Amino acid sequence: MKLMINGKPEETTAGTVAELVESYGLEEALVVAEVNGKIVYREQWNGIRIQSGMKIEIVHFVGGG
Amino acid sequence: MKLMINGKPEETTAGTVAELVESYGLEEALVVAEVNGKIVYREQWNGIRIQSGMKIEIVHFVGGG
Amino acid sequence: MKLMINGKPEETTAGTVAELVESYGLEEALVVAEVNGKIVYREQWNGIRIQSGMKIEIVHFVGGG
Amino acid sequence: MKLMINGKPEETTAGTVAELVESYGLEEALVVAEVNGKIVYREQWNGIRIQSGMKIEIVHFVGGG
Amino acid sequence: MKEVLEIGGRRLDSRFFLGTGRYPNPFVQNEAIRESEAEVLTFAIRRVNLEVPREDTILQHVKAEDFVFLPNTSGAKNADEAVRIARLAKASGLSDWIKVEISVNAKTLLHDPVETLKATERLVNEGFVVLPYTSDDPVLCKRLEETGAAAVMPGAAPIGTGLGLLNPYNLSLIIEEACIPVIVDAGIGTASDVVQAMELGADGVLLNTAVAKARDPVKMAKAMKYAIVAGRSAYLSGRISKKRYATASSETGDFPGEG
Amino acid sequence: MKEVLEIGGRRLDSRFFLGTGRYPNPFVQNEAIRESEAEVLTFAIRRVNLEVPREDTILQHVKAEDFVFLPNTSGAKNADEAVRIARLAKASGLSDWIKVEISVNAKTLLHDPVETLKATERLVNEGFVVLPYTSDDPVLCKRLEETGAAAVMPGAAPIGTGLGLLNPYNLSLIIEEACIPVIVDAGIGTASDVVQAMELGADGVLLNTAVAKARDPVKMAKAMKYAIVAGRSAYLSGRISKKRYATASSETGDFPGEG
Amino acid sequence: MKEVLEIGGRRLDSRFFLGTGRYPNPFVQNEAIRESEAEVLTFAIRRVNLEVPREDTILQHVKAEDFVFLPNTSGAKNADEAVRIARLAKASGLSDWIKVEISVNAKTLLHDPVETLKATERLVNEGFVVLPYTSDDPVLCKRLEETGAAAVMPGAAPIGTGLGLLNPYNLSLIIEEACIPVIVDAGIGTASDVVQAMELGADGVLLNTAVAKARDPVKMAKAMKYAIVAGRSAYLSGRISKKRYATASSETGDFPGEG
Amino acid sequence: MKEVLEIGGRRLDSRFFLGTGRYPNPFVQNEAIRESEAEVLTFAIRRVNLEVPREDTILQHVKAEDFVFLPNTSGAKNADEAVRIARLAKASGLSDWIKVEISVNAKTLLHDPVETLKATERLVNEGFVVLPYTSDDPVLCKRLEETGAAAVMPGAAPIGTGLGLLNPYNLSLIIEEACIPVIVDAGIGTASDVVQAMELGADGVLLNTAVAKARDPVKMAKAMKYAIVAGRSAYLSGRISKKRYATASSETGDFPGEG
Repeated sequence: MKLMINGKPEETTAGTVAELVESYGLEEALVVAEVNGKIVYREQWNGIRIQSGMKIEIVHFVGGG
Repeated sequence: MKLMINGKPEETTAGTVAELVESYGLEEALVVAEVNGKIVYREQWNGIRIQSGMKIEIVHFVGGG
Repeated sequence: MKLMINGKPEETTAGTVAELVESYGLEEALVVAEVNGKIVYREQWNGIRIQSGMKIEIVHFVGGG
Repeated sequence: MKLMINGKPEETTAGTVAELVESYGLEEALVVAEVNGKIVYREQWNGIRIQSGMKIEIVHFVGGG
Repeated sequence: MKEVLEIGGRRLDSRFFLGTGRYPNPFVQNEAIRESEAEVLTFAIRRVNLEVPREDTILQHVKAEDFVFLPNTSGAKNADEAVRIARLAKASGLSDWIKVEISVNAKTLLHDPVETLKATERLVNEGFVVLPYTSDDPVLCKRLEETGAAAVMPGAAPIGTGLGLLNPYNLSLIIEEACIPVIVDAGIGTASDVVQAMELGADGVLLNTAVAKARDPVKMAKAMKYAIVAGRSAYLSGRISKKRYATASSETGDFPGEG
Repeated sequence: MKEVLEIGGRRLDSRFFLGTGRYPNPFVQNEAIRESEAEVLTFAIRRVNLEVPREDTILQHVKAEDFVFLPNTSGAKNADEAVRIARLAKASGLSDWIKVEISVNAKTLLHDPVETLKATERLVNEGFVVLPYTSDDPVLCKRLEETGAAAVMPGAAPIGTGLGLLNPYNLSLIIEEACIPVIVDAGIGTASDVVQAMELGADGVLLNTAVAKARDPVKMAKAMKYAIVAGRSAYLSGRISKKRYATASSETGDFPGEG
Repeated sequence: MKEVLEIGGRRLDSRFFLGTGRYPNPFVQNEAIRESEAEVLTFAIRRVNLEVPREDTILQHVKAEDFVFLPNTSGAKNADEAVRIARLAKASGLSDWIKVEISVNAKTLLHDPVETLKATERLVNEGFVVLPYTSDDPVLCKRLEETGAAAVMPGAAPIGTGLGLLNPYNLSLIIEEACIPVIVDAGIGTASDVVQAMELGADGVLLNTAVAKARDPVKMAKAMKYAIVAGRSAYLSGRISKKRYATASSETGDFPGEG
Repeated sequence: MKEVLEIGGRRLDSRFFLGTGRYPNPFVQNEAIRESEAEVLTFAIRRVNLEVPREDTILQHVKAEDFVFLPNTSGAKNADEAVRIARLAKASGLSDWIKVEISVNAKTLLHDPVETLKATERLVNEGFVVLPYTSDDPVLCKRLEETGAAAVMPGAAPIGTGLGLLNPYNLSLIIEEACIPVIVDAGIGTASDVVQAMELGADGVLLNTAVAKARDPVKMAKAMKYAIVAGRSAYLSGRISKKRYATASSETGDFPGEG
């Protein structure tokens, strides 16, 4: 399926947000996910199915002042 | 007739704005008049009749920075 | 005998510098003595006889910046 | 004759300070001369004979702050 | 950098904008104005005192044709009040220039950025030549420019304090980024403040108290006039850069007796 | 405070003392001198270059009768050398004024206080009008005055640095205590420095590099001339005092619509 | 003046807020954080780099339970973007504090006053503890307070410049008028800047580059920690007032040999 | 730059030199000394008051073995008087250190450069460890070093004024050129002044009034102690350079939602 992830076109076979995050090895990282402009919390990740054309953001804390 | 002129209750016998301004001896001064929140230009002064309860402002330039 | 002590005329019956210092109760204080413009050290005090007209200074440390 | 002029060894055939100054074309310039550490005024220039080994300085005003 | 200052289509030969408040008397005021050679004079708008309506008024003493009148909106606490004052000022027929001045703090008379922006926008749309008095916030000054201000007038320091340029850095940023004239307004104390503002590249300086309340207002007006010229000339002359170590100004050539 | 500046019995109408070193060329120098309206010009004394003895000299371009010449002792490392230079300068017949300048540090060209004091004393005794260039040490300036200096010339900053007034406080103490004229000398960078010095009450300013090495020396000479007048006028006018809080410059009377 | 600093209901024992950007490496960063004894750490929110998703992340090195995390909205150009970042930050579960930072000028990174005000208002309504980074405009800071900000964070100078307190006067006005804590944020260069801010009465200082890019970040963190304490203690101790003239510190009593 | 400060062969672990004059009472003085952790304490020498010869004396409260005593020559008007005081001080057996302090102006208490130089030379020859209090004249400081001073102590500002560093530039020149320790002495007002001096590279700071006359001398002693450490650490850490334009402290990577 074709998605936009972090602003770039990507293909994935993941069926849910949880699987998508896992496919990057980020399941234990402190990341936050947004789907189509709406934040989805970790406990929701299993329940949200990936659909073609979704816009997904995966963000985290970085150094900043 | 009772008016509010420059924020104070006043009585006048003037029939028009022109007469009112004249009653203060200001007909040649560089003053600007406002009636009920609307500016009235010098050329309109003759045509505007004073009515009871009108709110009139007569202002001018003063020293300022 | 008449002396100048610390700039003021004084009379004393002390026979030596040691006795003079003692007469002020300063024998154990950290004071320094000068006789006629010359410093006299504590160990010399017993040996220096007071003479009329001597100029004696007795100074100490005070608060300063 | 060998002289030191302005700190450098020079030879000259001039017989007087006046002639020496003239030999540089400086007779009308606003220069000041010193011979062996002593200032010699313009009116003395004719009377002072150049001698071997003399130390002569010829100075003038330059730009300065 | 243009050699000629132009605001609202009007060319100004003097870069000195002078206020008309707080002089000891009209005579001194007129002498100070004359000595200043200012072309732009500021005024406030107030109600006529109807108890003594024909008393001495400021415009009796100032020939309108010699100056550009720049009325201010002082007293306004928000954009609505400022717009109202501006309209009254314009209705006088004397000027369509307006200095937007919306002060909301009694102690500091500092402007409100949001209301100043609103008032500027509305008055520009009504056709005024708008010169907002503003803080020295460079972003806000840019916003005011984008909104259509004819010039921006950042304060050197709060009105009447005489503290001089509190933040020359910010003023220089404003000047660097502006495509409209920058007039440093308020807080000036003395001539060196004016020179400093002009050396930063300001297009002009507006002041009032520093002249009006000086011990000798007329002489101070003269000082300020020359300060404007001195500062502008220095700005245009390209000052020497600052160096940590000395360089002789006298020729270093041949020093007598060294050889 | 006297309105007229007098040094060594000579009344000076301009308070601007200008140096003659480091200009791009004689033409620019003369234009700058003319534009400056300075009356006192400084010079250095150097050996004639005997390889090209008749080359262009500075005095070809300056009419002696229009100015007071103030030769300096630059290059001298101690009082003996300074006295020698002073005598050479005087022997020119051009001037009996001398600027004592004894710099002992190559990096900073700062003066030696002890040698400066000695040289001043000796030259005063020889009848010179002595203007020592000195540090901004108030006690030293007083000593120089007691020694017979005609004026003292404390530095604003090291020569040629353009750093401006490094210690306005000390300069103001010197001015406050002096019974002779105080000319701020050296370290000036731009017009605002000059105004600041004059506002402190200095009797004059001597500068060179700030004009000679500006991008446009002639215009900078003009800037400095006006800066002198602006600063002096401001000093005489009694500036407003600085306040922490604002005071309205516009009349606070009756604001329309409040009633 | 309260002895204890409290923001958003949390008592803070350290008044030093430290940023986490630009350190040479994680080891130095952690040592600097440890040495600083800061309790509040700032962060930015960025996309995970999906090419190297498991690379070293900052939170691996920082124990969440030891600190208050203060994520910022850097990168946002307007209120909408800032709100979005804030929500993402909060969704991490790490913190409901947010530093509103809306920079609109690439050269100066100065904030936009209008958008900052909007974002603050919206985020307060959503229950965030909002600490807006703002200009030193006293009126704007008051507006932010009225809007519900938990603290205001006026800049000393633009981010990363190290210019120190450009306008101590404005900062002191903000502190004087504020009923919420004032944290001086950005532009700090060295320890004396921190002390100066604290002596003005600031409740704390937030800095990043001054430590992270110092030659020795760990030692500079120590310098800053002591600077915070020195400045706070000096503020609480009531410094001597400045006087124009001297007063002897040594007893003036009886000097030997005078009699 | 040596990490350890050594004067007259004595290693000092604290760079804070504290004066003992003007405290409200001996108890507060002792607490302030204790809190300061200073190792060098200054004193003056005065005649015993023979009317009350056994009154409370300062040395009752200070353990000599814990400190280096630095008596001063305050009150001396010339080198002769200073030498006399120095000998009296040394005869106490408490110290062979001496602070040469020759103040000749009642209003400013500024030193006399010529007499200070003379007294230093004579006392060095008599074997004293001489620390002259001096002006910030770099050439004079170098002369004092050449004369054998163990350290130079240029003033920040006149004694007791609290004006802080009037001329940081001159102090930095002195530090740059000195081969002996430079202790900034006098005129300090608050902690930020101390930090500024240490950041310039001063080896230590001597102050008295700023602590003794603060509202809370003990807390101010603490502030100063931390200021010394903060300033020294910052100096050693290599501060960031100042830049005109901003640099983001937050990572500039990939901002959410931009793609």
